Amino acid sequence: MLSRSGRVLILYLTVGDPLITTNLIKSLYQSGVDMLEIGLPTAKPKYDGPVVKRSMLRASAHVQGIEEALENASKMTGGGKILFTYYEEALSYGVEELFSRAGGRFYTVLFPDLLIDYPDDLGRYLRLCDKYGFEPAFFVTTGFPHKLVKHLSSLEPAFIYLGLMLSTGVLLPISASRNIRLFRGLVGDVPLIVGFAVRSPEQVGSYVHAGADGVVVGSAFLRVLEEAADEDKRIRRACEFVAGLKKAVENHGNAPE
Amino acid sequence: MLSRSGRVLILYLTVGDPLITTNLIKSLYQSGVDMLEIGLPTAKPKYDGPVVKRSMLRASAHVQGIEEALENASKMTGGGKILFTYYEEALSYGVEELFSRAGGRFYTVLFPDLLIDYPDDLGRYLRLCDKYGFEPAFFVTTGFPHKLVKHLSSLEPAFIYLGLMLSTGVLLPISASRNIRLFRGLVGDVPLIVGFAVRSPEQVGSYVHAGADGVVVGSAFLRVLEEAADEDKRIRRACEFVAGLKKAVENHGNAPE
Amino acid sequence: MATLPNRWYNILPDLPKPLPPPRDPESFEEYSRIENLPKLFPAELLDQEISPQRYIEIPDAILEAYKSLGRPTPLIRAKRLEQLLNTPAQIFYKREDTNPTGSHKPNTALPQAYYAYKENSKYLVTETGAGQWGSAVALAASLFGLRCLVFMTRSSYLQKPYRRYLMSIYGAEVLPSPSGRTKPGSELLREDPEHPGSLGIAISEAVETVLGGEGYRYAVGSVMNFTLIHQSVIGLEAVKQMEEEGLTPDVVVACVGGGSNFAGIAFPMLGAKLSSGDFRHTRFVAVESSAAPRMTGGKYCYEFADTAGIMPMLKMYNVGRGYVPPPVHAAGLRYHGLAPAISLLLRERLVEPRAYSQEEAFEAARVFARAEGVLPAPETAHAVRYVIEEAVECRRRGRGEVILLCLSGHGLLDLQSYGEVLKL
Amino acid sequence: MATLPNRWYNILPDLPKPLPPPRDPESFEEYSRIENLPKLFPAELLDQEISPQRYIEIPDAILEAYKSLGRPTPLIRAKRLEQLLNTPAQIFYKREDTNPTGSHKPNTALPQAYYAYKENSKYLVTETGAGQWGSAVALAASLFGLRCLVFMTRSSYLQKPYRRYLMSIYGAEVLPSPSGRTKPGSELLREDPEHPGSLGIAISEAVETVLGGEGYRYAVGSVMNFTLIHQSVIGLEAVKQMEEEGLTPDVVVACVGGGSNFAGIAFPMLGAKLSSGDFRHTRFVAVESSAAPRMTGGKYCYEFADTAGIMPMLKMYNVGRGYVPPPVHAAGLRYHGLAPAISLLLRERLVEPRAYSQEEAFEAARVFARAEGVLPAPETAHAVRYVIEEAVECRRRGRGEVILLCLSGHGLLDLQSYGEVLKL
Ligand SMILES: Cc1ncc(COP(=O)(O)O)c(C=O)c1O
Ligand SMILES: Cc1ncc(COP(=O)(O)O)c(C=O)c1O
Repeated sequence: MLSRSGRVLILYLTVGDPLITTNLIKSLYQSGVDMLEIGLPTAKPKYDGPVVKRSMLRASAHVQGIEEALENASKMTGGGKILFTYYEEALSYGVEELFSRAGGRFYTVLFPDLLIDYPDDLGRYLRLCDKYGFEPAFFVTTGFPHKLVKHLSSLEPAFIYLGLMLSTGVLLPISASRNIRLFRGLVGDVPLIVGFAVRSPEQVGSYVHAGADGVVVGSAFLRVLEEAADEDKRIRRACEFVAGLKKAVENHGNAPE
Repeated sequence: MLSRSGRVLILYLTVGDPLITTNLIKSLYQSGVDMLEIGLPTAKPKYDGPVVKRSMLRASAHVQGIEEALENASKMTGGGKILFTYYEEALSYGVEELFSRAGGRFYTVLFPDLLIDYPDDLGRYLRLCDKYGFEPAFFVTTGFPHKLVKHLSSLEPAFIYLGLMLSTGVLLPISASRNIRLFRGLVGDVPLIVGFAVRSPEQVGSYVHAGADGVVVGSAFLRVLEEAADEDKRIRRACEFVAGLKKAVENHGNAPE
Repeated sequence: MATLPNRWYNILPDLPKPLPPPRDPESFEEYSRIENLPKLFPAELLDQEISPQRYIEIPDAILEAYKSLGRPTPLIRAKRLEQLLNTPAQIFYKREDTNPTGSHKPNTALPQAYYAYKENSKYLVTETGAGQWGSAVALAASLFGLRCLVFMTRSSYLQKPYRRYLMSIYGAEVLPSPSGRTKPGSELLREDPEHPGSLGIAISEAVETVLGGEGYRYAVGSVMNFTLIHQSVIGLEAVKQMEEEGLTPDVVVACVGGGSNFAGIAFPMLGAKLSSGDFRHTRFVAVESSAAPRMTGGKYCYEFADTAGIMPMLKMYNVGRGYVPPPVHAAGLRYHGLAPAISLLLRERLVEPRAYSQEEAFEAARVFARAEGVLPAPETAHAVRYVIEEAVECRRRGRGEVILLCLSGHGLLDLQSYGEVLKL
Repeated sequence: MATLPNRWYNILPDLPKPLPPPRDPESFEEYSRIENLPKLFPAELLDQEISPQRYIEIPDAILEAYKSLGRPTPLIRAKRLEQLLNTPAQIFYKREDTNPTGSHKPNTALPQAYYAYKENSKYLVTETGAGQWGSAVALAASLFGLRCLVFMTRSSYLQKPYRRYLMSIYGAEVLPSPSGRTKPGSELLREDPEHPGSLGIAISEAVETVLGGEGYRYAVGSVMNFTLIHQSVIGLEAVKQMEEEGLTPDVVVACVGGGSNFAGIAFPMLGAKLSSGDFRHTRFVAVESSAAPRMTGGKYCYEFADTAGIMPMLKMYNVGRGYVPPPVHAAGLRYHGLAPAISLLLRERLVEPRAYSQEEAFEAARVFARAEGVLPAPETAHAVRYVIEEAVECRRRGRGEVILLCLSGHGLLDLQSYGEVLKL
């Protein structure tokens, strides 16, 4: 579904966030979103910035527990879906339980803290992916050991997701493009998805230019939703926003550096 | 009278010192002393150690003024004579006056402080030597500028007298032989006389071996005189002492270093 | 001959496991410490903080500053110490005390000042306890034409005036903290005009000042990854210098406060050990003060980087940011945590921990000073203690180890402390 | 690259006139100070004192000690100072502060300790005022396994304890002078148990101790020719280092107490100027404290080398050994005379004199510290003052001189003084 040739645009959202409606989802896919990264609300948002935290707070008020959240998520149709949650959350729920409930409903399950806080559970993750029909995918940060990144790439995952910043939505003044170029070199042919604080077509353009096969946009998208007065405007603004990003994803060749 | 080939033994004494008698002088010359360096008593013994100072004190009590001292000195016969006095003393007496009175009575006049405290009077000294028939001779210390030593050597003096130590009679634990070798190299063919705290045949041997053309022995000789109970013993001991030194002067070839 | 490296080394790409990143508390607090980072630090530093680059080019201006302050620093064989201990071990020490403020701190203070200057910042702000870090910042600020503001705990301000004078001479404005300059400071001062202050309060005042005005940048002395990167000049030079000696260290030793001088000397070798065949048998020993036993008595978990809780949390060995260590003289070792990369390597048993008391350390410093001439800083003295014990162990076992010590600073401005502890 | 010279330079053979030798007073006193010399000093030092050798080999053990304490020392271009002064002059400084005691003094303390050790002496004895010299001797003694006894003026002993602590750490026994250890000391103490002491008394006590026992040697910090010889390592290194820069200094500047650091940096070049065509246009500027104006207000005549009158007389510019300078902080410049060789060169106008007040010097030190990072010792600050004035003069005249400064020491242990004078 993901490959080195086809650049993709992925949107992050929290399942249960009342700003996310079925109509919105449909419109998003239609405006060019290739995949949704669907986050489960959590009590411990390790790497989440203020905007995603707000979304999670909103969502928590509307969904009770993982079952309901997964149920809701499976109703989001129209394109690919990635399940996004902290491995710590999965542990407390039951990892295999989560896999079995999510099985068949998502392209993959991405645990941003898996390799950071539970590096020894990599094997278990791979086995469960196999068993429940997920393509494995890995979240890495710019600080990841190169050897490990290469090893992960050799496992032929669906993609490697590079978190460009320290937390979602918080743009730091760092050389993201240089980092993408460097990781591009490390992952070989594995699709490289980048995210955290991606907000503008300019960013998207240079990230794709630097070697990203896809970008994930979360906080900036959620903020568009927050700032719109009603659902109509939300859908319109969101689609405009998505269209701009999509164009940047595709026009990677002449993106400014 | 002095030359590079004939090694000489010179004794220092103070004119007027009651320990010095005509008999003694005669015996000294007979025992091998080549020359006497005859010091005038002074009130300011710049470079003199305790033994020479004592000798001067004894002498001061017996001779009044430079005239009498020179008179006495001229009575010391039997060999070569060097007049030794501070230039400062000469200045207060009258330098030309001194030269004119000493003229014809000494081989040369040696001022140890001339080049140190009155370096600008070198020309005057040379002129007066010329005028009153003295061979010029220079006192230098180990700390003298090499250029100056070479310049002095180029003036073809009777000899250059190297003061090995800081004051007469006080032996310092320094490499006198190495210093002599070095000065030997500087003075070229000018006879090199060394003195200050020379006391033993061993010293004399190594100094001559190192390149000295002659040695001056003062304090050690005076001490021999001081220590003898009466004139007979003084003469005997002094002659023995001199004989030992003389042998060392001549046997320079096999002197220990 | 030893030459100054033209790039720093960053160990992140070579770590055996991913480094847990700095983060906000796992809560729904509105206040984000991560969001504050770009307001506190120059962009280049944040870039370095999480950089995937193994080597980072050192800008020419910093190279020049390094050079003018005495880099490369000498690597000295401690022959007389070896003789004194009658040990078959060969002991080397890398002298980070030769620069004007007498410790390794300028290695990172200089780039921090430089990047602030490049961003047209006007002020460099920091806090300091005994003044070792403050004087390095004051120096660096002065060299790059920045104004400097140092919040110094009031107790040190009054009792240890010498480094304060030095900072003033460098042109820094040194304020006793709590000061009337900031809101938190003013409040505390109102309650108690003689408030002795604390490092936590001083940090709050510094950070508040930076966040509250234009053109301010905050300087941090250790713990952050970029400080470890800057300190790598120590180890990069040492690697070459040991090569020139034709030797590979069997043990590399440094004291750890936040961990920057340890990382500085150890990481270039540890990184090589992790990524190539070099330094395969080299051990790396980090020495802490038993007054702040993070490694030997702490937990490995996320904790705030600073006692004030204004900076992000870091996953590190720590004794809790509220821990108040006994008032030992090695102020630089009284930190509650240990830089994340070192903590990870400690967890992975690639770094060995040791802890010594002040008395053990100061006695060792005396022995070292007598043998080698250099009086180590109280902090450094802890590492010296290990070196001596190891060398004595070598004698006992007849083992000819090569020991490499990071002499992180001298103790010339700590003679008061030495006088007290050694009862001189 | 800079390398350590393997021989010292002795200027005597190159002087333009013979150097008046040390001597006893021109009187019939029985007591001979010349006779005492071999009881006070190791043979090798007396040999060097009046040596006709232009170069004197540095023994390996001393070379090693030099190396281990940081020789060759860095030569630094003071670029930021140049910028600050906006001067076309190029300013270089030779850092003699990088060794563990922070001044040039170990350059001679080490050989003095070494030769004493070679003679199987057991004790090295000296006196000290503020402690700069005492700590160099304590260090050197410690390195060569000698016991060390330092008589420290009681006022400094009490008011400036830090260098005393340092000496103690090095293992030296530091006695407040007047002490009960010697006859002259005991007598003074009986009269006044709080006697503040003086350098003269301390010297008497030190010399008395050396003359009164077996295995004692006296260490002297400056003035004697052998101290100038040992310090020549500074200039010999600097000559090579300037060569590497492709430059010849137009002005060489150093402060003068006894004159050893000035001679150290200047003589190798001055000697070359006198004996060859090199350094033909180089000027040599010696800077004194106006509190002890030997050069600018003294006489050129024989005077005792020491205030106690125990050592021989030297022909030198001096203000009389009884002169009590005002209590300025630059203790090292409060000497009543100036080394004979420098005095002679001053007389011959080959050395230019300058004098500055304490305030002028300290202000200059502040400027220097801000620009270059290194806080000069109060003594050094006097030379720094001249450098700054000269550089400003260069700007005024649009003249691009090359200025070379001997940074004889740092001021880290003089911060109390800086605090007072600069009102920090
Ligand atoms: C001399 C010295 N060594 C070591 C340290 C400890 O810091 P770090 O562990 O960052 O090197 C300090 C901190 O102040 C210090 O001043
Ligand atoms: C730092 C420093 N500079 C200079 C001097 C002056 O001594 P000298 O003229 O012998 O170099 C001293 C003497 O104590 C000193 O400590």
